[in-house]
Amino acid sequence: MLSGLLDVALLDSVMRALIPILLAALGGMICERAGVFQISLEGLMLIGAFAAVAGSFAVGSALVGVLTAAVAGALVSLVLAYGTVTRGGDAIVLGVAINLLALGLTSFLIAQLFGVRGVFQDPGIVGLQRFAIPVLSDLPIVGSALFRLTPIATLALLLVPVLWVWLFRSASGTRLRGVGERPEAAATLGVNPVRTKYLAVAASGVLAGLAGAQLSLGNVVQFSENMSSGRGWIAVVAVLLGRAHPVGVLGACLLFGVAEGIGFRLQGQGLPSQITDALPFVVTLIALAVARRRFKRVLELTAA
Amino acid sequence: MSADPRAPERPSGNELELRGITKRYPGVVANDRVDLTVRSGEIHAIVGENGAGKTTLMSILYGLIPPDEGEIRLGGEVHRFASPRDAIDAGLGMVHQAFKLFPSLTVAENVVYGDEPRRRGLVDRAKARRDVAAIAAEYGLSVDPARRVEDLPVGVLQRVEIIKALYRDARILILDEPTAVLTPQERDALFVVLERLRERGHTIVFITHKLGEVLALSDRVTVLRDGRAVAELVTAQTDEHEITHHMTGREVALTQRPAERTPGEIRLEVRGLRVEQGDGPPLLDGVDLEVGAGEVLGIAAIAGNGQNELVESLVGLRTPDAGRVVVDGQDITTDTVAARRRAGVAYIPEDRHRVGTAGAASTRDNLLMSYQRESRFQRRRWLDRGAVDEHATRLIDGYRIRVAGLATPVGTLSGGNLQKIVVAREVEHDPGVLIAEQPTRGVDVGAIEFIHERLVEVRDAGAAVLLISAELWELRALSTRIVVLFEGRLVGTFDPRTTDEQTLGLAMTGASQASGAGPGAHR
Amino acid sequence: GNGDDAADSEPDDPDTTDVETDDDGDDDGDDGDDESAADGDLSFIYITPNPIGVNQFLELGQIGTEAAAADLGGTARTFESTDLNSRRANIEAAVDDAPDVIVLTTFEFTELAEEFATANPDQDFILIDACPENVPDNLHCGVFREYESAYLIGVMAGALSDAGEIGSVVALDIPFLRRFSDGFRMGAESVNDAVTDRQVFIGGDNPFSDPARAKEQALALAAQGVDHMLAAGSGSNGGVFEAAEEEGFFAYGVDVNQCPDAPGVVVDNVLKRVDVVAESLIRGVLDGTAENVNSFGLAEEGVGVVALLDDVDDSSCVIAEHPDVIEQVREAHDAIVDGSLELADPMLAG
Amino acid sequence: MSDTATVPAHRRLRQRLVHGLLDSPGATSIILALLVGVVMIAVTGNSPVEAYTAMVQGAFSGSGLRNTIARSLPIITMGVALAIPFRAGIINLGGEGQMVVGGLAGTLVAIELDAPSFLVIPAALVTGALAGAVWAALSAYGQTWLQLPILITSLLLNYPARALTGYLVRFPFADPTVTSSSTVPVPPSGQIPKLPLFGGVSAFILAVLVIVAVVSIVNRRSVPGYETAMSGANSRFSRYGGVDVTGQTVTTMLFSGAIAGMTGTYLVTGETMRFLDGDLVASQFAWTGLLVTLLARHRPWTILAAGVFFAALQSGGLAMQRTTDIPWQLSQVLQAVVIVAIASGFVLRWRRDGGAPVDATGRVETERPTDDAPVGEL
Ligand SMILES: Nc1ncnc2c1ncn2[C@@H]1O[C@H](COP(=O)(O)OP(=O)(O)OP(=O)(O)O)[C@@H](O)[C@H]1O
Ligand SMILES: Nc1ncnc2c1ncn2[C@@H]1O[C@H](COP(=O)(O)OP(=O)(O)OP(=O)(O)O)[C@@H](O)[C@H]1O
Ligand SMILES: [Mg+2]
Ligand SMILES: [Mg+2]
Repeated sequence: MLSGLLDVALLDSVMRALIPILLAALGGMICERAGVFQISLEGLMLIGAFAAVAGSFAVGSALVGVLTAAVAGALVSLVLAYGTVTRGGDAIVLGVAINLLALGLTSFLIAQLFGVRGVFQDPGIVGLQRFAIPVLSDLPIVGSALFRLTPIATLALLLVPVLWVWLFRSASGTRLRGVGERPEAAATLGVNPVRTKYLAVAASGVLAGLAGAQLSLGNVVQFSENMSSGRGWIAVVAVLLGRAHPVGVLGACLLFGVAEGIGFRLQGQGLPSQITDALPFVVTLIALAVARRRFKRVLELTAA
Repeated sequence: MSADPRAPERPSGNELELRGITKRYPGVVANDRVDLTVRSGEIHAIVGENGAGKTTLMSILYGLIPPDEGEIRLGGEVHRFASPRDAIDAGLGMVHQAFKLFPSLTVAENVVYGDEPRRRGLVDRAKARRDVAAIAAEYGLSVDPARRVEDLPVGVLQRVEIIKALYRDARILILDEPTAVLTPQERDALFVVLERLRERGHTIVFITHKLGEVLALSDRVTVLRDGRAVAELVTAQTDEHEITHHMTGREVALTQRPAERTPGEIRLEVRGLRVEQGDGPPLLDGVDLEVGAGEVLGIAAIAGNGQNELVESLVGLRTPDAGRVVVDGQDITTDTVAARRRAGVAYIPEDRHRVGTAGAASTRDNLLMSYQRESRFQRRRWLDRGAVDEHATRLIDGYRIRVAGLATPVGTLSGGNLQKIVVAREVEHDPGVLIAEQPTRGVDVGAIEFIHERLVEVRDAGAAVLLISAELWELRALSTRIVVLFEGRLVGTFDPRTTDEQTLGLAMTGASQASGAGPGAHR
Repeated sequence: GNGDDAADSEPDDPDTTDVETDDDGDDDGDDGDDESAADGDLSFIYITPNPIGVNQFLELGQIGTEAAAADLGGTARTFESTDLNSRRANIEAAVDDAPDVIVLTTFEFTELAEEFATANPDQDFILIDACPENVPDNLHCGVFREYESAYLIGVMAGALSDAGEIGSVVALDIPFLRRFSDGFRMGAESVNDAVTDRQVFIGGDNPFSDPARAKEQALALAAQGVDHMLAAGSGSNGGVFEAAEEEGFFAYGVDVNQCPDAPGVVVDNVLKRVDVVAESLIRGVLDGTAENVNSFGLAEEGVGVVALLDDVDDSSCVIAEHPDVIEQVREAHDAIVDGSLELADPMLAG
Repeated sequence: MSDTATVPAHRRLRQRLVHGLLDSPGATSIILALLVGVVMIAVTGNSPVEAYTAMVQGAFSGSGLRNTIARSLPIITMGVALAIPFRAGIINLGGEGQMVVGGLAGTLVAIELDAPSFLVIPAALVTGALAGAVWAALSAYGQTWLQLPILITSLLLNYPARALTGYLVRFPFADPTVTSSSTVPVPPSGQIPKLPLFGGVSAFILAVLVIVAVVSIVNRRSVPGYETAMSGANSRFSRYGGVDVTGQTVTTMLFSGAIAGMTGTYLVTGETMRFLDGDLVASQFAWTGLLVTLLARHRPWTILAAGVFFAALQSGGLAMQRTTDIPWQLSQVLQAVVIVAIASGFVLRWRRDGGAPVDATGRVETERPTDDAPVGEL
């Protein structure tokens, strides 16, 4: 039984499940730290996935695809920034609206731009190459999973320590946290909360866009309608579960990735798919209950 | 910036001038052509009733809100502050009435926020700590730069605010009601610091409601009333009566009013109350209290010595780990808030913004809270709007609450008016036990007088009143007895008529266990 | 549905001819046009239960309806439903329009088809892929025996698998899709009784359009040794094919010929000729020859495999390189068609 | 300040509808959305005028009006369901899970209970409500017992809800004769009848109107209504005033789940007649309901108006696709634009009014208190 679960590909599979969620969740984390509840990761990821394929197909370069995804994610995220920061609108309403917008817009555009419906798959779409780090990638078990990755995946993993240091040790990171905690206090010290929040939201748009690019140019090389398939929501949960700390977020995403990877394999062992489908969510709920840390911040956030 | 903030030789004369400052809000003129002149190197007090426009004026000065009209001059030059950044650059520093600190950051991080020393692209935290420690040492502001702000008492927070301003080379320091939340010891320490700042050539503008402080500390005073500057006085040539008269247009007398009668039967009884905290020592440890009808029991304590836990245990916002609370012979230790209120407990909480009111809700709704389940506000189990409105109108009139209408959200009211809403609502319950926590914090003299009168009325109607206040004069003025809480234990009982503030203050620090009747004595 | 109904549709000459011509790969049905051009201005409305999106099956229905319109000289329109509410709205709108035939697809329309057909006796309806228990006279169902075709590709997998390990990546665990995955297993077992079969389901928020998740499932199966894999997940199939390309196993597609999507790794496909069936049913309804219940299997050429098409060599399918296996497949096909091999509907087996 | 309490009821209602629909956010956002739509329609090579005409006609004329109404019913009930805890400051993202669990439970009663319609239908709706409430209770007690935020648990519980119902209709309660995971059809005795209104609207519309009216009156006139508003404005204040905030959390969630569960039951017994795995989820009614309630700031009659509006956009979008060939996704985009515009526009209106709008009993819209932090606190 166990042998069926823990094959060599499991780690690879966990990594692939992990990367898009992690990237989006890190973006969500930056927003959360800046005091903007980011619930539109799902939509931004979808936009990113679409833009990546469109850019890559149009120019024939994966890099262009990735850049297009980042820019598109940032642009669409500005809707949230404008609505919440400038207009004082409700972040949840705007986030849900962006998700809807992304779904409608990508489905609309795939037909208008490529004349296909549902799936756009074409040899002209250049996918991301996985590049191997010499020596390290030859390590047994972890070699391929950790050191033979797409550039985006490598970036995602590097971002965890980088954001950790940035958030807690750099001036701009500390300012960002201050703005999230007490924007009026930041304002009295000459740090512009509006500008900071815009940057944070745009950063989440970039990261969620990259998450989408990883999905559509890395995990697979094609776009299919609604292909983010709830991963953005998982990222939202990961931000809350990981308490907006880079390491916590990584942990939450890993929990999810592992539960999903094992879930896939449990199906192979004959467990009904309905049960394995729910597994990552049930595991998360259990983790929440077991950890039972203070979720005061979150409770405050949800209290109107 | 056009003006160099650090001109080597400052001309003695007018450091700061505000001319014709006007700020209108819907329905009120918060500042009405206000002129203010502050001389270089002086301590300038600004006084006025709640809502007179003091905070508004200072916020304009600090670039937080734009004035509708008027101009700001520093050393003769006209400045236009689009943001606090401009004001900071021009040499201003402000300690806000509500502190502007980041709870999760350390003292050092709070101080350098926005102007961080850097090393290899990151914040140079060691240098930040050194800088903070240096300023602290220079001005006698003792703080630990590495502590997280959320763990610090208010007195220290205020020092952090002052260090923040000094770190930015503030030449003019504005303090908005800096003493409202301080214990007498903390206040005295603050005054030492302010004197020292003046000695070193800083100019200080400070707002207060406590005229004693004005007389003790300031060089000159500006009085605001209804948004207008009505007087500019030289402290040495004036007195409390004159200032009060300018503020209110009438005479106000804050007199002692301890009960004449001996207390009646016991209405509130507390036995062996104990509240644990995680690993640390208990927050409350075997507290026994008895308060009789017609008695005001004062509780003196430095913030964080268990008075919050005591009050929360009494009113039902916390379940004690051991002990009993009895009201009129009825054990209410585990009762809900609602049940305690039915048993006759009323409560004026210290935090009127976060606990005592809902800012976004209407005046009507705020005044209804805790009455809503009473039958007189219901008709066939629905809320009786007529009765609700009648109740609100009666309280607004009876307590002279200045509010535009029943539907006005209370979040826009001034501190004094907001406090009146809380007091009105609680006193109107005709309580058997009234717990009044810092009932006059941050309110003007007129309102203080008014609130004191209400408390005395409640007492004389036969209620047991528990008064928690950082103002020792207030405790002495109203209490029948005063008990001192230190580190969760009662360490002494005092007779206010025979005890001076010095003795009380000492007992609060845990120093004097011997004075008074000693621990555990209640009558 | 069963074989009897299928036999009934056989005399329907024009249709079967058409099916054959298409199968033969003749480019245009221009000649057919003139033969059957009837009333001139015909109109058809095709209604899907869900957004067509990634669903090639639903798209084929549209193609078939449009082809019928083109052939018979009329117009075809498609009403795409988005959710449960819009299905009724679309049928109502269609009935208001009173076209010559309303074509509905899939199980979601079972109850609605019965309700509206009964309420509108003068309106002709076609329901593809499902059938209510009581079929009104003006409702004509077309159901498929996909498992017959799945059985044939199973034969290929059984014959070609070196590891003796086959599997299916299926969008969802629903009885309908068991016709594919279980048919595939039955076929493989018929040539190699030691073969092991694993079936996994894509699931998640978006099972028919989540290629990344499908790819994960496929890689997980591959890691367990599966070297021949059926991809029954519509828009998700691309993920399985990518996995096959990366890991070097073989895959099988569904609905249409998906070999060109991933040349060299897709062996063959469960061809489900919804377009052909839709078109032939429309013709049958118009000339009054259609039965109420019609079942399409290998015999009726409603389902098939690329291996047995004449142009298999141009199909990009791997099976073209294995004429011996094609022979095996042909034998199985013939046995099924002539009734000597009886396959049970896996869906009914649970 | 005008005292709204003296205004007659019908005028208050009209004011509220006017506020909800015609005030600046509504008007400006619709115009904005229409402009975005013009661009998109032009991209498809169609005429915007024709497309919009088709949309309006499709939404309101002939059978379109009935479709719009039918579509609005679940949006409105889901909106009201989520509005109940939202008023107390609790965001329930688990409407979907509560709807499917309730929907299946209710459907099973409608199928299995062998009794006359007048018994079966109420029994099914009540069972659906109970099951939805039980599902919501998981989140509610998760918060009150374990301090797990309802926002997270309710969202996460949607997935086990799908899995559970999916499993049940795939195996124990499956109709073995059909190709999908589905129950057998609901027999006529369990089907909610249609009324001869607008050409056949489900009788469930009566339940919807009753729910909206009752919730509205309870909100404005009852003690619990007052108490939830206060908790929404400041839950510490509420607790201090003697409100049982914990009990309120559970109660509002139970009602929320109950209405969601009832909606699920209606969607099967009044619309599809079978519980088909994934069908209720795909409808997205829970999410549309959430948007509507957030936009309407949890006011029931405004939810009703907004629900009809969104239903019209959706059914109009489908109609437009039928007559032109513009993809229905256009209406998805239009909805999103309307929402963004309204959500961003709120502050504009509030600033102009100089404060949050207050309704008849002085209830204030849930709005975060100003940053006027208390004296001496951080
Ligand atoms: N929330 C954020 N998300 C992403 N990047 C940010 C964020 N905030 C700041 N940055 C980046 O960090 C950089 C440094 O920010 P910071 O505000 O410290 O700029 P600065 O001009 O160097 O400050 P100073 O003038 O005080 O030295 C910015 O240029 C910006 O690109
Ligand atoms: N943002 C605002 N919107 C509307 N009215 C305001 C606003 N800020 C202040 N006011 C009003 O302006 C007047 C002056 O307020 P301000 O806070 O300056 O008084 P203050 O003298 O500082 O009072 P206190 O002694 O209570 O601190 C008050 O009537 C207050 O209600
Ligand atoms: Mg003030
Ligand atoms: Mg004040």
